[in-house]
Amino acid sequence: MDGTRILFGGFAVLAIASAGLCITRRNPVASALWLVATLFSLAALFVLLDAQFIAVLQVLVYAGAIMVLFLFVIMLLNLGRAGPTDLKGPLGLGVGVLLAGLLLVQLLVLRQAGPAAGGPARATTEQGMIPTVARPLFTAYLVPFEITSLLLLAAIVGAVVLAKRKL
Amino acid sequence: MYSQAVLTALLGWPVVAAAGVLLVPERWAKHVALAASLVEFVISVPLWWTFQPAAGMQFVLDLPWIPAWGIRYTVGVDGISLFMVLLTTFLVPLSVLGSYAYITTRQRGFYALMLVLTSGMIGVFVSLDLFLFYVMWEVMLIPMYFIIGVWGGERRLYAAIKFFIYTFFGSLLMLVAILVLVLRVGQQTGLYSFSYAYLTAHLGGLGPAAFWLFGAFFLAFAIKVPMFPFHTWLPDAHVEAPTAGSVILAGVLLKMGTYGFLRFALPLFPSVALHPAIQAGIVTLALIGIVYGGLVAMVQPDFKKLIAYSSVAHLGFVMLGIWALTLQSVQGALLVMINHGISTGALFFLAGMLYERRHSRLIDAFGGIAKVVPLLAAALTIVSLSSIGLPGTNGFVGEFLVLLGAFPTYPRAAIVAATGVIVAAMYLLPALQRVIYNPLDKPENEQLRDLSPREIAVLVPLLACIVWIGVYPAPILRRMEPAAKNLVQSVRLDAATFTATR
Amino acid sequence: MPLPLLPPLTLLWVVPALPLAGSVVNGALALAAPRAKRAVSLVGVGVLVLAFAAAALAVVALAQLHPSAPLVVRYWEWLPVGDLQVAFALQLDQLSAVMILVVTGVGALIHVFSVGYMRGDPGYARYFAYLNLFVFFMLTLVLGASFPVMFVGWEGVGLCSYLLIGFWFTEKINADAGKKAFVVNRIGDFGFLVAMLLIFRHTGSLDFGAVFPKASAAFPAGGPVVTAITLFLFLGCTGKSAQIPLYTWLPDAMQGPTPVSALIHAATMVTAGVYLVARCGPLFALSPVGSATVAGVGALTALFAATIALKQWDIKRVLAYSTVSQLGYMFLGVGTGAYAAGIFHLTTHAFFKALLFLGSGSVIHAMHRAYHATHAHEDAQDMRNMGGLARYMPWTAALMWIATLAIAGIPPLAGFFSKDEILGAAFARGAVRPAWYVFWGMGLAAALLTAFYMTRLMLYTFHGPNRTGDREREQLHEAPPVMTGPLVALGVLTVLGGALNIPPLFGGGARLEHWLAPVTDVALTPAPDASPATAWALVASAVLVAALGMVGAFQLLRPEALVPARLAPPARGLGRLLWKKWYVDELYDAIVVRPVLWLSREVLWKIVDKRLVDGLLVNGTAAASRALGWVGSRLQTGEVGVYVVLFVVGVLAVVGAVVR
Amino acid sequence: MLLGPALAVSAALFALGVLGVLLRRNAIVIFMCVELMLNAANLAFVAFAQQLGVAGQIFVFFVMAVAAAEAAVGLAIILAVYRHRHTVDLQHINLLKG
Repeated sequence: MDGTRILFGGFAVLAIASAGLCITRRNPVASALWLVATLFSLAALFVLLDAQFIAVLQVLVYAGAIMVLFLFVIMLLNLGRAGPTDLKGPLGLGVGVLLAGLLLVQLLVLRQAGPAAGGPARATTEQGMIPTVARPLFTAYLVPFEITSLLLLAAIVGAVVLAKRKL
Repeated sequence: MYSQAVLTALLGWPVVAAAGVLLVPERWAKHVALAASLVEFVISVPLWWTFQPAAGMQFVLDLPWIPAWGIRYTVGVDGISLFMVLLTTFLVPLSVLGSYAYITTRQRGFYALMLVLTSGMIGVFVSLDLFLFYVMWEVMLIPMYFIIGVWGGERRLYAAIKFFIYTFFGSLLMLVAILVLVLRVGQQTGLYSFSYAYLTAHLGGLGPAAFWLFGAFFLAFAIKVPMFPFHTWLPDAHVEAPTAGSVILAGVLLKMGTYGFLRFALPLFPSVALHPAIQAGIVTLALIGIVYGGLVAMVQPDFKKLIAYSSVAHLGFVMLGIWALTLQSVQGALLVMINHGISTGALFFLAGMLYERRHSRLIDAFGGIAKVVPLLAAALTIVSLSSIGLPGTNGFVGEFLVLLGAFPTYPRAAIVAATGVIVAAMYLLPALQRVIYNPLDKPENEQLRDLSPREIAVLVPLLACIVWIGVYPAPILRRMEPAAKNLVQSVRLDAATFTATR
Repeated sequence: MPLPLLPPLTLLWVVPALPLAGSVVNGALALAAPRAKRAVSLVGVGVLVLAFAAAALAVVALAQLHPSAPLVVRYWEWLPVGDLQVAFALQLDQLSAVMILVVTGVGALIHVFSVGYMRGDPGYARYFAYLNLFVFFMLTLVLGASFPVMFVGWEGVGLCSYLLIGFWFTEKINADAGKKAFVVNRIGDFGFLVAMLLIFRHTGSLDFGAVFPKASAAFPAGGPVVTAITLFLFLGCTGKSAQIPLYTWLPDAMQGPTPVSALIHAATMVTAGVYLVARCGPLFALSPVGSATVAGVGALTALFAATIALKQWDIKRVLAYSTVSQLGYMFLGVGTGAYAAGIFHLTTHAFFKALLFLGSGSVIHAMHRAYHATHAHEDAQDMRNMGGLARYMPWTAALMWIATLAIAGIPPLAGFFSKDEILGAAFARGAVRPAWYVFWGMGLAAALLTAFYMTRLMLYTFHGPNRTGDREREQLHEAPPVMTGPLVALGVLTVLGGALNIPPLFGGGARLEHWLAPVTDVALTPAPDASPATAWALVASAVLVAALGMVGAFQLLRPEALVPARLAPPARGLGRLLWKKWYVDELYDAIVVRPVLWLSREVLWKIVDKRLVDGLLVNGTAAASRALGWVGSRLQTGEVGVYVVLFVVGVLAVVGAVVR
Repeated sequence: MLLGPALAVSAALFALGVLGVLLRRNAIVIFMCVELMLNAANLAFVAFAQQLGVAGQIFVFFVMAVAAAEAAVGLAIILAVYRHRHTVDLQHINLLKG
């Protein structure tokens, strides 16, 4: 059991580190790549939490599609160069860190108050497999599933309309 | 059948007529409106004979309106509201006739609004269901806003908005109070009903909340009366309103505040109303109103503002009469409400006529016109004397009864109020002198034309009432006596029982 | 039980109704056909003569019955409200009988005089309408059977005096004088009103027939309530009958036409106060403090007004202050409980004061015509422009001399008897209450001054060199018969007036006193009549004082030293103080009028109304809500960053709340 | 059971995401930080899904869909703004000033 814990710890540190770097890099492309790294480590964490299908999805959809889109837009607007730091100066930094720290403390406190962590672990292995996720998706949550498709359609049309030079 | 339908007819007919006026070509609007308002008056006149004084609430019509919430369409008239209805139907035709020359633009709109205003006003006086009362209270507000706002003087928008928001603010609090009242009574008795009779029958259980509810009702009505601190909207509204607007505003709208106190505030919260602190407070405000209104009226350069402040003084008498709660004082209060409607209405008509001739409301713009326009000067003198309360005119009878009735309950207050008699002479006589006497030194005043037949037709009914009520008020007093006696006894009785239980 | 009413008494309403009808007709004529002078004078005077006849008939009928209780005739319910049942009812008893005779009699004579005096005036019809209306209200006042009906008359006469004083309203002074009269009267009426409230509160009724019998039961003698009532009633009297402190309006009232001054400000309206005190005898009897105040103020006013009259140059102002002074005597009389003496003086005063005023009217009329003829702009009423008029106006001069002798108190004329009775009563009362000795002293001093200033008036006006001016002199001649006729009639009345109530001292039957007995028998029983010796001494002192005053005037004054008004040097020292009426008007102006005006304009209107209530509360709340809106808009800086910060702060707050 | 540490990581990532949004002025980077916060939330979902049933994972699935839609539209907006204002620095884009 402690094997997974060690692995989990490693990937967790990796995720946090790359997230930290992602927000501090001046060059947007670097930030994007570090974000991708964070996504991959998260995917690993998903696997450790028996959510294999979600992990795969994460890699495919998030890292693959969305990040590519980001990079594509960055390239399109040729923002590749490391522009002047767009941090907001000492005051902004101070306020930001203060607020983020406060939020972190609150969430950690919230974690203690969460439901009893103990709970019996469900049958672990096949829990994240595709059928166990797919069955409720197409039965109980069929309606949201269809709505999501509509949402994506709207987003596509929206993006095209907004981005097109002249209609 | 007449007794069932008359009140609803009085309510419905003006609205129908208003629609009719809108369809008529502009030139005919005023004549149709006059005819419609005369029909309204003709409908209301039989009320005078068929009204049995001792029979309490009459001409009652009670239909379910929104049963789910216990709201019914109940209308009825008793000794108190009968004269308010008659005053309304009496003043509206006169004000329509009076604004023939005054209103030149968008006449259809003006006369339609006047008719809608009529039904709103009559609605307030006849409704015996708190919800219906509130609706009518708001219905009456909107046409008045437009009348001041569209056809008014220079600062009409400011005056109209101020009038609307001031009254609306008060009435919203009243709505809240009505709802809380209905809910509280509903909780205790199981039946949620807005009916006035039901609510007055199941009082007592309100406990300390009664103070706040009374406070809300008080604020809404005090703004309307207007009582001292809440009166500043009145001079602006009067100065900017067209003649007809001022006449209706002073003649009828101000009476809704005092009528509200008599019909709703006192009977619904007797123990609070007669609480020594509340009594002292209201009587003091009334006294301030009388003396303050008079003194400030004395120094007004604008004739209409002077009349507006004099209204504050007159209605201070009414409030003193109501809160003294003796038979003479309540009847006196009711009589002052009627007399104020007539004499101040006449004053505003005359102010309007002066304005039509010289396009100025300033008292100093005139002087010595008695030589040029003797008829107008004579009418202005008689109406001013009635407003001062000269014995033999209607003004005196009302105020005399109020003082006579208020003396046993508040001796000192009655004496201070009696000084109002002096202050009245001090503000109206100098103004009268500056307008009609004094040297005729301004060339424009030389060729003023005297009263036209139409203007005489407007003034004669009012002058007749001034003399008639002054000399022989017995028929009016007889008709309102049972209702007043019932009100006084029931409020004093309830107050005694509930103060005991609290 | 009121006695069965004989026909003439049920027609009591005819007496006031006639002048009312006359007023309405004349009013209509004024608006419709102001030029119809003949019809107007016919109606105006005719109505008054008929009213006098009706009054006489009623009095004769009353005399036959000689009831102890007044005869009350109720016409219609006026204020039927709960236990307050006031009916419009008239009552006739001995007191009101005397009054209606005086009002209609003297009134008729003055109406005849007015026909001549006002002949040239464009507002002729309007004048007679107002004059008739005045007589109607005066009769209502006198015949009223309850306090409110009397109050109708009370304020009605105030209204008519306002209209008549300001008759020539195109001059601002006249209109101001009218307004001042009405406002001051209104202050008095306030007192009357409050007294009515007190009476109703304690006796539950306002009818004389109900209040007076109940008075002794309802009010403990000398108690605070009855004293308050009497003092408030007296406040009303000071307003109407021009006593200190509310007398200032009467001298200014001289701006009105002279017949008006004669009728209203000498014979009838100003005596309403005396009538009120006489009518409310039972109340005043119960309150020694009240009566003492009435007598005291009366005596003080008598003396005070007499001093001012010494130095007045306007002939009508002298007579005005003389009226105020004589009214002081009447109040001294009724104050001491000698109601009969007070009413007797009222009657005789009506005769000779009306004569004096009408005489001065014909003098002024002549002076006006003279100045008018030569287009001179001189004050026709200033004695300094007159002098030696006896040569041109013998009748007026002779008749005015008769009136002057009467008012000075020279026997056998009317003034002597009435004034002497009042002084006698005051002196007798002195034995019981020493204060009355002081009042008697003041009365005597006032008598001396009266004789002096009246003789001064006669000397300056009718004797010595004529100062009117050469060309005007030819125009000066006697008034037309229509004016001198009433003068003669009043002269006769002044001479014979005394006969009404010759006291037993002179073997007279004191008929007026017996006539008024039923009304006044409840009054204060004055101390037993002094012994004949003191009575003669009193009479002698009164006559001596009168003679002294007249001789003194002859000796001290030199009419020949006078110069016309234009050239007259300004008065100085005490003379100026008296001429300036002890600066009382200026005092009132400074203490009352200006501060009230300042208070209401600057403080109440500008500060309280405009700034505090309107500015702070109303517009203030409006401004506050607008300010709130502005603060909100400042927050929307447009920078996304700021919004995010706010967003996160919000999240923190929510999570914080959840966590805690 | 890895629920405890997973939530800790999720909290850390979320805090970093917020910090990123607060500090950066470049619109796209802010966008990325928002994505980071979404992933932190997904992590929490998955952590709980282990114990409370697979609904959590389904929810993550929907979150991703929405995130994708949101990214697309967001970037389109940024593109449109860029074309107009030639900058993505949020400091200068304050047309909606109050």
